[in-house]
Amino acid sequence: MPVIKDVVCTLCGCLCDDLEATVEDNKITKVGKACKLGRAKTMGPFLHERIEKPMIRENGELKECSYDEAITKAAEILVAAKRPMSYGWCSTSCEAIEKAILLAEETGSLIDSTANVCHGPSALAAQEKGAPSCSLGTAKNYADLIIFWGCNPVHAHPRHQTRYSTMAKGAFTPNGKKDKKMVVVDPRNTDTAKKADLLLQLKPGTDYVLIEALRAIVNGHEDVLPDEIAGLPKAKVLELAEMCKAAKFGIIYFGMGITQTRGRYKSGDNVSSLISDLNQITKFVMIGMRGHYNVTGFGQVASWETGFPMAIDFSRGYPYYNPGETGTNDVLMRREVDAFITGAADPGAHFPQESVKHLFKIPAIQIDGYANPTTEFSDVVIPAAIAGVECDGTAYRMDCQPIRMKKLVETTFKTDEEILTEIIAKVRELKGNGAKGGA
Amino acid sequence: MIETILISGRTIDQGATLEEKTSQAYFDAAAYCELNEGNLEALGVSVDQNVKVATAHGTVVVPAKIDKRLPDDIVFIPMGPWANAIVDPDTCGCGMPGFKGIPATVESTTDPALSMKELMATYKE
Amino acid sequence: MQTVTLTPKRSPTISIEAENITPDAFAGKSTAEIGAITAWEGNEEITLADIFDVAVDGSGDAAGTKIVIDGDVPRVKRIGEAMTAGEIVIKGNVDMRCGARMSGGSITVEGNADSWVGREMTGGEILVKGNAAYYAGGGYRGETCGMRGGKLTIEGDVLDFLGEHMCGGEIIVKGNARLLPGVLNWSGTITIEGDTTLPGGEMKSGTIFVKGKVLEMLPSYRDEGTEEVDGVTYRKYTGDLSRNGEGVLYVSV
Amino acid sequence: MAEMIIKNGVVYDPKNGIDGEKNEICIKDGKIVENVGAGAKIVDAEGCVVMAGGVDGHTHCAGKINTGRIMSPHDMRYAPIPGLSGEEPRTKLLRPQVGYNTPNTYAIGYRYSKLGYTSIAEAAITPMMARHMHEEFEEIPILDKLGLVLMGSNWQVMQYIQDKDPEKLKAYMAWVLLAARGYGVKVVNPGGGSSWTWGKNVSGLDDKVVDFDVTPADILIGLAEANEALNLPHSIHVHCNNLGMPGNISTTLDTMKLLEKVKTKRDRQVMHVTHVQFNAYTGTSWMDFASGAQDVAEYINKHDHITFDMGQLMFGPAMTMTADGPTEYRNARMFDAKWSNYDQELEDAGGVVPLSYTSQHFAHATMWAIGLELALLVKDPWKVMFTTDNPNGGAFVNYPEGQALLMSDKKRQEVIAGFPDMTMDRITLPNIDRELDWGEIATMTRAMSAKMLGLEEKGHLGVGADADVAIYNIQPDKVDPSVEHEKIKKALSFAKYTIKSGEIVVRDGEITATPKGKVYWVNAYENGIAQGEKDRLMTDLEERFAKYYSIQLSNYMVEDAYLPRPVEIRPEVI
Repeated sequence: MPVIKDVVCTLCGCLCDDLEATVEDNKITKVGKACKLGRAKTMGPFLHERIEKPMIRENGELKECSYDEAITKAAEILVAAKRPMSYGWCSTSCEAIEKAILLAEETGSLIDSTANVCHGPSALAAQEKGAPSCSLGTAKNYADLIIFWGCNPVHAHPRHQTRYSTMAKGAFTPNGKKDKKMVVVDPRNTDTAKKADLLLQLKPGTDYVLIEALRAIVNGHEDVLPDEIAGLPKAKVLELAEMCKAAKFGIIYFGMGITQTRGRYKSGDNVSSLISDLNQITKFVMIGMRGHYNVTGFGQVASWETGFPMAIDFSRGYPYYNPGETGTNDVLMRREVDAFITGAADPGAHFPQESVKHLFKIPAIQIDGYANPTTEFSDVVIPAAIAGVECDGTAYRMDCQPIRMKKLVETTFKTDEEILTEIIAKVRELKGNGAKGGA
Repeated sequence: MIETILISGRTIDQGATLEEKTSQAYFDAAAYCELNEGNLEALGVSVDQNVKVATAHGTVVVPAKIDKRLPDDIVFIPMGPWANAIVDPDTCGCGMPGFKGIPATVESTTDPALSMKELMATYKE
Repeated sequence: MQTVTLTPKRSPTISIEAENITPDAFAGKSTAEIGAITAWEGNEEITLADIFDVAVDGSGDAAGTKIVIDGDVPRVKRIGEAMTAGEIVIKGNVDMRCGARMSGGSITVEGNADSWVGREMTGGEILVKGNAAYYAGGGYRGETCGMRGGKLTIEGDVLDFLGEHMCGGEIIVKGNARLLPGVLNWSGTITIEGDTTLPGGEMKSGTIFVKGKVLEMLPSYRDEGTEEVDGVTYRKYTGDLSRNGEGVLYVSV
Repeated sequence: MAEMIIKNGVVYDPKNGIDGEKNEICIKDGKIVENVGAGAKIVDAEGCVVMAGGVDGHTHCAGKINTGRIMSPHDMRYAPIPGLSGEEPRTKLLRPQVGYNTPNTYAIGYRYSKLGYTSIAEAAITPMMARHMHEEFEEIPILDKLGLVLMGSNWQVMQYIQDKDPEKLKAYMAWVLLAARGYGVKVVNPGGGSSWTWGKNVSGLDDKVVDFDVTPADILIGLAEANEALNLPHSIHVHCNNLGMPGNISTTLDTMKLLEKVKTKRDRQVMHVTHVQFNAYTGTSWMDFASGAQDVAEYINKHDHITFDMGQLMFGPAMTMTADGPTEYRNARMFDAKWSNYDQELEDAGGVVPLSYTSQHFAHATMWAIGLELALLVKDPWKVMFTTDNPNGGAFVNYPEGQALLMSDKKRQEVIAGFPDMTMDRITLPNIDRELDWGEIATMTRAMSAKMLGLEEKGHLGVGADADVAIYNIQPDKVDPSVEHEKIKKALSFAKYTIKSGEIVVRDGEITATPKGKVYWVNAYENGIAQGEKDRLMTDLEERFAKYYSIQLSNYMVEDAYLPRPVEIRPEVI
């Protein structure tokens, strides 16, 4: 039975590349080494209902059609729009992302990634302060203090601790967990916190305050701190600061507890400064726990193509960027968007109600392998191959490490890249290449 | 009724059912609200009975679950359509809506929880 | 003296970018010339005449030009951008980035201003009679400095990040300021007459006066006792010590 | 492919001994040929200077620059040089362009082409990140590209040097170039990258590297000797220890002296020392810091085993990016600036920090002078490459400014006149009146850089060379660069024509075509390493990957898909 080794898992930002997939009769029947998420993702195409055929909504009902018809309809919608928005592109290959950006450019669209509802604020933080980081292998080999701040890897990144962090054995941590201390900062006593040496259960939304206190301690101003900080006794904050100072190599893994809470990116931005301050004493770095396996890739591709990692507005022919003004939910909430295309993402499930209401009102195009809440409001639905299972391509791990995804089985579905390429060709045909948006 | 803070976030079951959002498995994984024992008792609600969670931005009905380790002032709903029915859409000038730390109330209800498709249908205006 | 009156003809849903609505661009121009000035509605280039009735009275240079927007323009962005002189009066609400990078002249918004009013302004004066949203007097992404000079007054309330990265100038808010006013400040003065939350986060230097209440105080400021400024007694704090800052935060007692 | 003939231009082709002659250049199938038929397309270069396409042998253009982009959205709108910076909307031909120090990939391709440059070398990529570099390469239009691979803090490199196992070192270096599809060996702050993972550094050539029983000197000699044993086209390319620190000149000179004993069979240097401006400081602190350019130049004038590039500083904002992690942290703390860091497992470190240089700061003014002093005091232009260490010392779109400075003492004096007094006793530039001529400029910007890299088909206009040509709208017999330096700068900023592989890509300073360029890489592994050595290496690699790397060995090598237009160079086995 053919077993494909070193398969790249395409679920979360860990991008584990050691899976073993058993392929029988062009189907994956077994996945070795994967976590529950990775197994569900890799075997998903053979277990769950797929969108089998392209569809166009007529009189409220989705009706099957050909790829050509759906692609033509999609192009017509985009060309007719004054304020089109392209969203998602994080559970797909960098090669597809490049095409999505080109399509946005040619249609004078906004384009944004799922970072809009995930780690977008982490990019804003990097713009404020930089991103003092390292590769996951460096963390595995060196880190003796691991802080999970506002993230819950037991649930969201199940193999993170064994492959890269708490339990991983590295060059200078040969005994794994025994050589490391682990801290969790979270308002909830999460499953990840069960094994922590220290849990700081702070008051929701006070991350910024706690970081301020830690920085004040590191910079020698412990005396000004009040007795209670972020709902925690001062002693507990001092304990964490002492652990940081005593570490030889510390790392803060941060999640949406930092990015989605009060102050948004100002917390991540201040974590970056805390890291810089701690490096006066010892070595410290940080890594954002990215959710979608290639959301990092979107940020990378978009940055080299447009200068900006997300929330890019091509309406005037050159990219403009300003989350808060050009992010997906910003413009949806203002009901500016008059056409929507999404791929490899599910805004129907993951956007707030106000945004989804607007998506029901405007023509929407979905490119995906599976039906989901987004299908409910989409007017054109185009089935796609699953990247990393049915087609190959590049993805970037949460630490910006590029890895090439494998094609494991044959498929008759078009890939995201092919679909986008065909929409671009159709858009050009419709416009006679008289591009909108300054061109 | 209790006054509380809502946090939404990932869970492993929610993550493992992303590819089958039309299924019962996804509903089971994403449509519930976790409270601690004391809060469940205060509401007179047992596990799997429905609660109505309301914020300034909407209400949603989901079954109750127990998480003994939750603090008194926090409830949790997995990220997904049910949580997002009531999260704070304001992007605070940064692009990011408020998915965590939203003031909410929870009360017992006999109303049914909506399926994914039923919930989405309520957004058609 | 030239007065240009722009009366909105419709209420667009898509924000119009109209950075050319400035005394500098209008000075000495006729009704037809001003009407022909371009703006952008999404990805379509339009003219000011598409959205406004334009009336011109008299003629003048930039300093001698007054623009009156006679109505609500909550979906017109960038009005008064980079203006150097003259006057703009908006008799209603205005969209984002009003008065961004302005260096001279004045803007009066009789209604509310959306986010980034006075972004990176270096001179001149902006008065918002209603509320302002996020980042009033703030900066652009990645830039070290936000507002560098001039005066921004908001008679109502403001949302988060007032005067972010401020490097100079003066901001007065007569109502409340929500979260983190004066965050990452380098210089300049902010006065908040109402209440606020976590003022002066990571302030390097600069001055913030809070005449109302501080609803939540950062843990990293040093209490320096009371001090009287202009006849008002304040509790004086210095910081932000998280970054060894030397800013001063006065909170009314 | 159509034939082309460039007529009436004044040709500067230093490699072929042509110094301002009216020659015709014939092109066929992307190459320079002896002659072409009567139907050849005529490019009239009347009143113009004709040179080979520029070759930038040290620029940060793919990989780490993306971190710089993510840190600086404000850079995208920055437009101090109209036509070569800032926001430009898409056209039917061109993708949108943004940026100044960290422009998007399209802007990099278009703007280098406008300057008449046709080939660029990415100066620093870790093997593990090479896939990223190649992804960006593919999106940089027009130009030919190559990447230099970081090896100076690599665990296996240091282990094999420590073990005194030069054969395994050779095998590993050749394998790394294969794995990364890289072109040459880059050494940054040897040993310092590995030390920096613990927050430490090395202080000089004889300091022990943390965790290894080797010194920076051992690393340099080990890599240089293996580099020559592999007969690689390029020498080792070295960023010395102690960059940016007053008094670092002694380390720099010692590094040069150390390499005297390394021999090469090739007609080139045994070490290229990069951005020497940052490494030529005397003094003991910033108080008594001064230019050490004279001492460096004196040494280089007497020795032939070294080439170097300037690392010229340009006033205004810059974005520094280097594998020298400790230097970047120091910069960030000194200037309260943003700081990005990256420690790459087993391979190297790195950082990105935005800085701004001003002529009103004596240290910056001195640094500006040092770069020029170095280029002017070293007599042989074949030892000097023009660079700004883009964008560390300044954005590449400032090259014409720098080149005009080299050609005009008057222009230099105009700048120096505005310097603070504290600068004047630290520099010698005011007393240097040398002005480079067109031939010398052509050498430093293309002929020398191609030779230094070992790119035989680049940097000249002889038969067999790639048909990469730059034609500048300036009449050398009518314009005195010394006086009319503004004309020089303008002409060099917007080529009259740039021809890439025989195709006109720039005309009158505007892009006219956007072909895709090639990527050069060196395969010294397949034929160059004996099977026994390959087996020995593979045993090590399997163990390293199993224990210490975070990706699988099989997923490490850059796949063919990332080099759609590769040029594979196999060095002769010696």
